[in-house]
Amino acid sequence: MDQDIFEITREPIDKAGLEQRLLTGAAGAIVTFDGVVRNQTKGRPVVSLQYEAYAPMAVKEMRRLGDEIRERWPEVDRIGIVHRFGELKISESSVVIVVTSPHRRVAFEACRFAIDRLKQTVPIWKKEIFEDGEVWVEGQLPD
Amino acid sequence: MDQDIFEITREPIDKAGLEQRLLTGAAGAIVTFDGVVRNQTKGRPVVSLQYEAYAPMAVKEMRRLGDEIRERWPEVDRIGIVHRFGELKISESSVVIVVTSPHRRVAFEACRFAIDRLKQTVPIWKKEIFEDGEVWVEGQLPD
Amino acid sequence: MKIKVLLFGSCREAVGSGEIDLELSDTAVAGDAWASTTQRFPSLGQFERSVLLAVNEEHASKETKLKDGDTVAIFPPVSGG
Amino acid sequence: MKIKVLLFGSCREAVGSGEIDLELSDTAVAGDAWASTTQRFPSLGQFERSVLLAVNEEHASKETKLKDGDTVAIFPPVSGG
Repeated sequence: MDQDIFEITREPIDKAGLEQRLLTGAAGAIVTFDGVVRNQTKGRPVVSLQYEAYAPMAVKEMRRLGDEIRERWPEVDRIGIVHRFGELKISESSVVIVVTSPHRRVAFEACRFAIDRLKQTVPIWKKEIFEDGEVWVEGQLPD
Repeated sequence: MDQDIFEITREPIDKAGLEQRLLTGAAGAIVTFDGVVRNQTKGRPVVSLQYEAYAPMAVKEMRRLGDEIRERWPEVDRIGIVHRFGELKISESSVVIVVTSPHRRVAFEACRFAIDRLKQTVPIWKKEIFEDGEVWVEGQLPD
Repeated sequence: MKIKVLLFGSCREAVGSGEIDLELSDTAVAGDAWASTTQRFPSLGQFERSVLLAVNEEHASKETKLKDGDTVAIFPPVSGG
Repeated sequence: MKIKVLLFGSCREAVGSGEIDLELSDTAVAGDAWASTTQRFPSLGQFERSVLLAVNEEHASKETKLKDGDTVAIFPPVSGG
């Protein structure tokens, strides 16, 4: 749909603004997933996460993901996916996914599907920065 | 948990503020459900929704719902539930539920459970206002 | 004993008031508050099969025992969200 | 033909550069771009079993045919979110 939103950005994600841009009178439910940087991984304190994106391909893959959602859940009203890259501190948002729908079931299912799928198909990588080192997070091989 | 939030309010819900109040460094996922007033019901244009709450009991039931969530999903970090009452126009939020968790699965499941359960147990009622009439929405009988 | 009755939603509307006071016998249960209110406001009768009760802000059944000063709430199935 | 190779994540780090240019035969496939890059940067060899390829911003396999001016991307399994 023309009014869906798929973006890769270096700036902090404006979650409330994104939800506002997607909201129409047809929506009765807005489900938002916000992935934020956690302060530890397996007990080891995290300083920050460094995200790297293959931006033009990432936006294409997000659009494809949007198409897949609309095919599975035609009732969805609007989809928004924004992924940030660069260095993110604790509690900063790396990705925000918003799905609106007349009813809540579809919005929940589609939003959850979107983040699961994004982690498999959208070309973005992250490195965990610890006080005494750094480690690339191992991705899942696609299905 | 002491820092969970359960509120009934006549004012517009400050969703971003609520999320901010609930966010700790332990969270990796924030799942937010936002119920907004839809512009129609079964094709009939809606003017507004009128919500009425038994406020002190509603807050008690929300706390109980919070306890139930923590029992089922001990991994949950924070829970916030705010329900508004009074007359709400199209696209205004009637209820916002925020669940944060280290990982996303639990946040999705607990958030969805919370809105399903709230609709069964929390003493709030709504009336749909149409251009030419008004109708109390029939609630579900509890399990 | 004295009981305060609160009414909500379509039950409130049928009665035309959100709060009434009742005088009940000392062995009264929540169902007696319901029966007494329905007697005073017959329009409530339509809710006989679906009505829910709460005593002092806790879900209750018609068998729940009352004591002086209790608050009984009468309402239809909830429809928030 | 001339091919542009982009590298991301740990593959980029292993090579020490995010972009290199290759000259390949006219019948080359994406796997040839991978082989040629690995030959130049043996540290890439560690990714042999997990590496993913894209051609012109679309997921591709080692068999995907190339043409002059194509962009091949080389990267490990994605880990965004």
